[in-house]
Amino acid sequence: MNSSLIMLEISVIGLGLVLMLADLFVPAERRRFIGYAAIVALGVLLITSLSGNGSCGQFGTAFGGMFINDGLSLLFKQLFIIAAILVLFMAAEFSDKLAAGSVAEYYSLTLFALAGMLFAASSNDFTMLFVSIELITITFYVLVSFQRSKIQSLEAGVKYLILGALSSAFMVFGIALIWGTTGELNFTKLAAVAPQFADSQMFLLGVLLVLVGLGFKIAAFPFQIWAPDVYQGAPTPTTAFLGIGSKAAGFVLLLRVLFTAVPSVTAHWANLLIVISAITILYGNLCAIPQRNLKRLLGYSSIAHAGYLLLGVAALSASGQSALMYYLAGYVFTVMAAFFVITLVMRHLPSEDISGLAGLHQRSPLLAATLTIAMVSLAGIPPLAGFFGKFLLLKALIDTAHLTHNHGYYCLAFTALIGVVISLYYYFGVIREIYWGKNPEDLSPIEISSPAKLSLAICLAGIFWIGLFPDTVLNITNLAATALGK
Amino acid sequence: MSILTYIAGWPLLAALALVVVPRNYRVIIRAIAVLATLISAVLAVKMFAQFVPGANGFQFEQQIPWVESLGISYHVGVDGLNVGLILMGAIVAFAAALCSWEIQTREKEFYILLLLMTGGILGAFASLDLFFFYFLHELALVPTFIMIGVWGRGEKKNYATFQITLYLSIGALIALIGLIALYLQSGANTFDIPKIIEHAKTNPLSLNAQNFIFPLLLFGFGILVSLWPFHSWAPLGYGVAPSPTAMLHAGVLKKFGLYGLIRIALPLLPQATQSWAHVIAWLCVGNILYVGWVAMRQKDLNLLIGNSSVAHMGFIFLGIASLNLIGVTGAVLIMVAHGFLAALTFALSGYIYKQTGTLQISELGGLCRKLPFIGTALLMAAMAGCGLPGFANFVGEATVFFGSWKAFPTVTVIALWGALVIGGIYMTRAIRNILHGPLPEKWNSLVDASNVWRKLPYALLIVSLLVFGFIPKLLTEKINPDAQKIVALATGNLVSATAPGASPLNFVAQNK
Amino acid sequence: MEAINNLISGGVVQDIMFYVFAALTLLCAILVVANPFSRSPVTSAMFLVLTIISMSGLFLLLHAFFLAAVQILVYAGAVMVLFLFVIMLLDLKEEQRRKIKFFGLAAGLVSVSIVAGIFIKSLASIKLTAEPALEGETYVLGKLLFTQYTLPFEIISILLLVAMVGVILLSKKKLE
Amino acid sequence: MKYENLPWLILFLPLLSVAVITLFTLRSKTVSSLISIGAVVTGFVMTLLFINANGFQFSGETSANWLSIGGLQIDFGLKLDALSMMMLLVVTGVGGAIHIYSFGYMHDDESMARFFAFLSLFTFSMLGIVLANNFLMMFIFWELVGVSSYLLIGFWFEKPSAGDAAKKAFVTNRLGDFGFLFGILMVWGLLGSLSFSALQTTLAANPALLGASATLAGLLIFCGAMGKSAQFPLHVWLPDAMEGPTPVSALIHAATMVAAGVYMLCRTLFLFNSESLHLISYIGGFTALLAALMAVQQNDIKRIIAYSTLSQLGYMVMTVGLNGPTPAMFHLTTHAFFKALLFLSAGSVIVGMHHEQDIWQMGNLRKKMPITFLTFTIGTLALCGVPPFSGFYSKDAILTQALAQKSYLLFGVGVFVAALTTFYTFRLFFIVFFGKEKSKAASHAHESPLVMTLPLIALAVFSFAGGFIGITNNYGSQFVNHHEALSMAQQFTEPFNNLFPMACGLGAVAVGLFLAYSLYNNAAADPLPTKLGGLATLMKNKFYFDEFYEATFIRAHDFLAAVADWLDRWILEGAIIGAIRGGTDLSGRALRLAQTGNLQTYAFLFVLGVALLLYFVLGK
Amino acid sequence: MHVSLHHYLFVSFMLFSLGLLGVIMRRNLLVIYMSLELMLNAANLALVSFSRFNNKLDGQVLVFFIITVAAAEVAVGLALIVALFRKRQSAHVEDLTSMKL
Repeated sequence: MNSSLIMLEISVIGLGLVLMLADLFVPAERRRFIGYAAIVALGVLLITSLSGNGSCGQFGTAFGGMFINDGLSLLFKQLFIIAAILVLFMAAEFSDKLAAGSVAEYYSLTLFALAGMLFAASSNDFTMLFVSIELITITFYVLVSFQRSKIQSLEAGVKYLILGALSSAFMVFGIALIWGTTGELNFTKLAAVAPQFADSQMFLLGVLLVLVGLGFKIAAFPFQIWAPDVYQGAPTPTTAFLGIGSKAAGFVLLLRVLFTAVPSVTAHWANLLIVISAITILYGNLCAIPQRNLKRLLGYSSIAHAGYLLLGVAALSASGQSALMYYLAGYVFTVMAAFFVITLVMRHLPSEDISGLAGLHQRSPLLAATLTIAMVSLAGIPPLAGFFGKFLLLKALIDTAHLTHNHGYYCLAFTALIGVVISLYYYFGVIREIYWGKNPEDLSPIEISSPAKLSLAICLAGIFWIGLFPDTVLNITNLAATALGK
Repeated sequence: MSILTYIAGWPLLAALALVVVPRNYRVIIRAIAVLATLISAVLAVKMFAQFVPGANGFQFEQQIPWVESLGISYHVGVDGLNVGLILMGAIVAFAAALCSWEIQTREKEFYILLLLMTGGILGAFASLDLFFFYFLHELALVPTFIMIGVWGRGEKKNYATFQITLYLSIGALIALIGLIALYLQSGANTFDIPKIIEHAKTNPLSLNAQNFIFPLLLFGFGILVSLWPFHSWAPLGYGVAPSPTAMLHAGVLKKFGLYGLIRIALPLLPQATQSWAHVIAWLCVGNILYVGWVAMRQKDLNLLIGNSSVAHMGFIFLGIASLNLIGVTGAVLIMVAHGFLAALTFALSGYIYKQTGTLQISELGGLCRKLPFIGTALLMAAMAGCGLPGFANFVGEATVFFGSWKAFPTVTVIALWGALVIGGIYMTRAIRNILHGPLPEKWNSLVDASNVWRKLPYALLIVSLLVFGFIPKLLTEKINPDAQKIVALATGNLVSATAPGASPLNFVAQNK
Repeated sequence: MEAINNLISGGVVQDIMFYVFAALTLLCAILVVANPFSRSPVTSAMFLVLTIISMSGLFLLLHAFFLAAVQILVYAGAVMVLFLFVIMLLDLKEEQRRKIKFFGLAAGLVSVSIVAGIFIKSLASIKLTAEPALEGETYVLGKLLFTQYTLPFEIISILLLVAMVGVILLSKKKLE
Repeated sequence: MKYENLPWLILFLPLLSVAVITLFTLRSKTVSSLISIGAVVTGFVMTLLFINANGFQFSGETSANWLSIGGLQIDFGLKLDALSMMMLLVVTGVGGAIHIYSFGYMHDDESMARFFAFLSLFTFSMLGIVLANNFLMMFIFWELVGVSSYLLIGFWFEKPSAGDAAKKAFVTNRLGDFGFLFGILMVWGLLGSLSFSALQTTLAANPALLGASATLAGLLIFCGAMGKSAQFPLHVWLPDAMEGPTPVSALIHAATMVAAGVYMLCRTLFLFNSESLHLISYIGGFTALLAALMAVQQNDIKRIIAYSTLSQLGYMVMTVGLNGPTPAMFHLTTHAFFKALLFLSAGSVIVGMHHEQDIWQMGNLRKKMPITFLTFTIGTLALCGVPPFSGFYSKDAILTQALAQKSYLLFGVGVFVAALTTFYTFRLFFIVFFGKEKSKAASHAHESPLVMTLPLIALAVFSFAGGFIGITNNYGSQFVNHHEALSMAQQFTEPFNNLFPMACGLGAVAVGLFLAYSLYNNAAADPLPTKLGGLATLMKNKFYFDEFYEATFIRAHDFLAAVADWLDRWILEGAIIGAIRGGTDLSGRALRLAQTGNLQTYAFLFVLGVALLLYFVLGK
Repeated sequence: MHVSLHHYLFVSFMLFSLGLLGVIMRRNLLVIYMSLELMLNAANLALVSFSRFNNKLDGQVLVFFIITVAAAEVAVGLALIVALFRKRQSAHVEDLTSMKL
């Protein structure tokens, strides 16, 4: 048993515990620095993982095959850490809106959620899947309702709680059925026996129910219904983490389940995935059109993006999976940038109505430009991250269409295209509000702290880097995709 | 480094430089923009002059791998098909930068976007890689939307911005799907256009694939080029666009789709091209005749020239559809000529709008008296627009007519009617109502373009039109050999594809 | 212990006990969800306790003795007390009987019955393998938990920590 | 061929002058006009030099490749033979005179420099038509001539009528050009070449090459001539074109441009088969008659001359159609002299009358403007065909040709039109120069300056002597295989070789003159309307052609435009795009109704989703 | 008929469906929550019966985890509901509609 593989996770959990303790000793007015300390620590972890020295860089399995470190987990772990760093930055800016005195708890809960995600990335077993997902979800129940003074925050928490528990129930039941029919919980072992059960209704039912649970995480149709409300109500840093971390965790598990555990079943579900992906894209984009609340808008947009990401799943090919991960990498920076700007601009506003952006280009050109770039990247326009990601997804999709002669894929490609066009409408609506919104109420310049500037710079650099120099990331995602097939 | 990289790179570099220039240094901002485009234009002229007609392969090539796993590389180069387009693009960009004095709010952002657009366009035309070809086009397209949205004019600004954004994005995305499908179907596993073409010579795409991809490219690019009936964005968009944007878009960027059809669809999808040719030809009638009629009816100058520009696209499509050397050469000629022309007309209408605050034809009149220079230029533009010899457009249109005569005589006659009669009617009507007649009292205070800088863009464009109008050989001798190759690929493949296994393209081999 | 063991391993008795417990479980569950006599959450909670207890009976029948105990201790004991405590704390009124929307009711019933129907339909695909053989020995279970399942077990501990912190955070009286 | 480069110079000098004037000397009226005059006069001198060196009886080409795309080879080439030499002389000669005259006529106009730039542009284009050695070159200059005419007619653009007239001229010409280019494409498609000489050789070798399309191709080519030479039914623009300055009318709408159609027909005569020629001759004859009738009831001095031009052009076209290129070109040349003379004299009158053009405001001008009177008289006599003025000879040649071709109907038309011509010309003559002054302006009229009268005199000399100075000789064997040069005496008595046509012509003149004298000598108002009634109204209103076209061609296009615009605006933009937009928006609004905010609904939708998922995957 | 896996699973399924019904039919948050507990219990039952009939103990381990997680979930959930009730004085789902559309 090679427990050194989980050093990263242990460090993160340890960090979370330390932060919680530190809260006792650090005076209230300096608690912001707890966050910065955590960021630095995470940064160190990230750098070690990037340089290949971290535990996540050592490939192998541990705990009887439950825990696996491979290219896929490495990529996702790096994404999770980056997301967490940015969320911590954001939380530091947002701290005065959180229940005072509990900032440190916010940080450490974020780190526990991160730990859950890291475990999720390495899960190779349904037990791990269940436990890590529950760790993420339960942490998020708290994080979502963290702003107790705000009724929306609590309401969002309750909605997330009930629907999350519902989806957990389905998932647990699904796991029970899978295990019951096959007797295996380990993905790798399951893959070996799964073909025998390809006709077993109960086995398929189990897999479907697990997919329900994961579909809820990634907010795919028809389990997307919670997303707008929770996105809107949650504190902005939580929303960001929910939109990226939780979604990415859902995707990494989805990939593992579909392509490592039950590839033989997945192969028959092309049409199902096509339909789900198509409807998800359309639903998210269409509903976003009349939306005026920016966070809610991003909630709908995140549904749409779940749909785009599902294209990579639906493609049922390594290039599709690679494209999915590539897209996700770009999505991390883009969404973080968007939410960071929302945090900075709207933390003092009663609601996140788009009209609050009016005059932003005068108040802070940097924030205006960042949000614009984020929107443009989400819309999938070169040279930003979103474009190359969509390009890869479409390419993978058409490739599969070409190979399988399944015309559904072409329809899906066109649906995605329609979705992109619709999304332009509302993304540009946001940009329009920034640059020529009418009657800005407040024109005072927005002060941006240097850590905030740093994190904005990280986001922008990420967006451009992934858009302009795809080679590095693409190699990583290709590697990660090959890990899945093994 | 290839000169092409410099041509496209300078504006992009200048755009970056502008980011750090404080916004109140207006003169410097303007100077940087003008200078950058001027350098591009001068380099483009140099490149055009150094271009060796009929040389084998591409010239001024440069290739840098970008994403090796996908076979994407930064690959630029010119042959006869794009050398003129790049020259035209660079000159129009310079003129547009000069015309941008009419922008008086947020100049910095405007110039950044303008330079971005310029770099994107020039890069797209120079690009020999499918991905960059598309990528750089998109890069140029987005600033267009923003510029129209922010600096546009008139009540319908928002509507028009969204219309043009959504329309063109749909077009671009359809084309993208087509291009990706092409990449995959070609089996060459590279985005490099010359390599794909080379590969397709021995492994032609299957008929099914061709028939699937061609409509995607045709309608995707067609939307970008305002092919009837997907044209309604164009007049609307140009009607509200600030004139430098309209100049660059209508003049240069719009040609991308046509260039794409010629560069990519014709050589790679020969059978599909042949079976779709008559469809294209008849859609042209929509552009030429129908949109010509619509233009006759317009009461706003920009809408009129917008529609007329749409109508002109019909001739280019007709040239392409004729699928012979003359037609394709003519199409490329018009692409270059119309670039200058569209830029000129939109620059002029921009001037008039700046002076009068309106483009309603009924409110104007007799402007030739107060604006002799602008009036004369507009007159020349109108004349060039209705295909007057002496201007480059005539050469192109006449060539297209000769080319299409054998392929589509009926359509050619309709096109003739559109070019000579309908074009003549609406252009002279516009002249009559804008420049001729008595001058209304209220326009007594108008000022003509007085100094050299103000006159330069118009003069430059007119001179370009005249030079290529008088000496079309400058272009045709460059276009010819490469158009010949394209046409050979588009038509010569027929034998090999219907009889699989037969060696394709003896035609080209013989020609060498 | 021996006696009980003999009793429940005896075929017919075991079957009868199964039916009794199953009926009890389902009946109580129905009363949790749709009690025709009371809409009070307290009633639901009480019936839930009964459900859980009768379920632990089923666990016993399945030779999962440890779990049966845990079920009663944790669920019927801790969790349900928590529920009741909260109900009392909040002093909840009865859920008002509103006009039942027939469409909503029908749609809900239909979708649940589709789910249930497919569940039950899938029963057919279960192949009866060997006779039930597993003896739920607590020792083996514990060993498994601390060897193979250490990692999830440890993660669960973090989860509990999170839950604790969360509960404290959410129910701190003062918002400072 | 000697001085091979000279024709190039002749052609491009005016273009150079355009460039110089527009770029540099737009501010200076005098310099600009001198440059322009210099260009055309130098051109004239060079033409003389060239002819002197080469004589008339030669044929040569000089060309450079202009455009070469596969099967499309277009040269920029000059064709030099008797036909083009003669036209070159006319264009530079008559043109030169008119240029000089304009210097005086336009002297007070502040845009004189622009005027001369346009004039030079026109000269360049016209020379291009004359010298072109292939169809496309000719078409190019054809168009350029059209546009310079457009510019010159609309020279006084602030006058709405001038703007309208320019537009009308342009569009009408464009209609003709449509046919012309159509025809060119057809010929190119069938014969594979555009060069006149190549075409002629090909066709001579294999006359059947044009096949069934021969007639159609011929008629389409003729369409070009129909537009430029204002033949029925495209004749409507010419009278309106009189809105331009008078020298323009003289140069373009009398002497040169309108003759281009006839010239083109002569140049490409080899293409026409007998059917098309037949039709052409009838169109010519009909135009001659129609225009003459219209002229009878016009009151604007320039319009009368314009209709007369139309009528004479009809003669020429008719003659070409009767396979008589030589008489046609003969008449073209003499007509250039005397019609330019008439226009310029009329211009002199107009200047003298302070830009009054209504003949019923004039009267008794012979006293006030003696030189003008004299030149006008010469012009009138030449036009009417009074011997020995030039018109007599050329008209006689036409009538003879008609008779020789046994086309008695056209011969009759010719004679009748001759009578009409005399009638309306002398009507004008009597009203303007005789009788009483009918307005104050007429009593204060004055003679024009020397710079204007000198060209008048020069033209008058040629109008008088044009008939026997060897014009027909110069065409030599251009159109016939054998041609003997005639001495001047022979030329002088040429009409007497065929007495019947001459007698008919002279009789017609006599009748016309008599009628005009009896009706209009000393008349204060026009007696004709009362005598002719409805016919006079018809004539006065030009047989309602304008109205007819307005109601058909223009309306039809406007209607189609309205339909297209409507479709664009309401169907394409409104209905289809609107529906797509609205549909998208609406579906967005509808879909999000699911987001009620009610947790129960959410749970229900969630379960419904599960149910659907399970049903579709496993429920079968 | 001899009681077999099918019987247990049937009970489990019915229990699950009843829980589901409760979640979508009841309006009181606490009752909804109880219904969710029913669903989790249904899963437990299924796992235990599979464990018995498959002769594998992993199912029971899983049940152990599920019970723990459920307890944690209940704790957090109830705290949340209490917090909300303090704000809203209601535990009814219809009152939680400040965010919609």
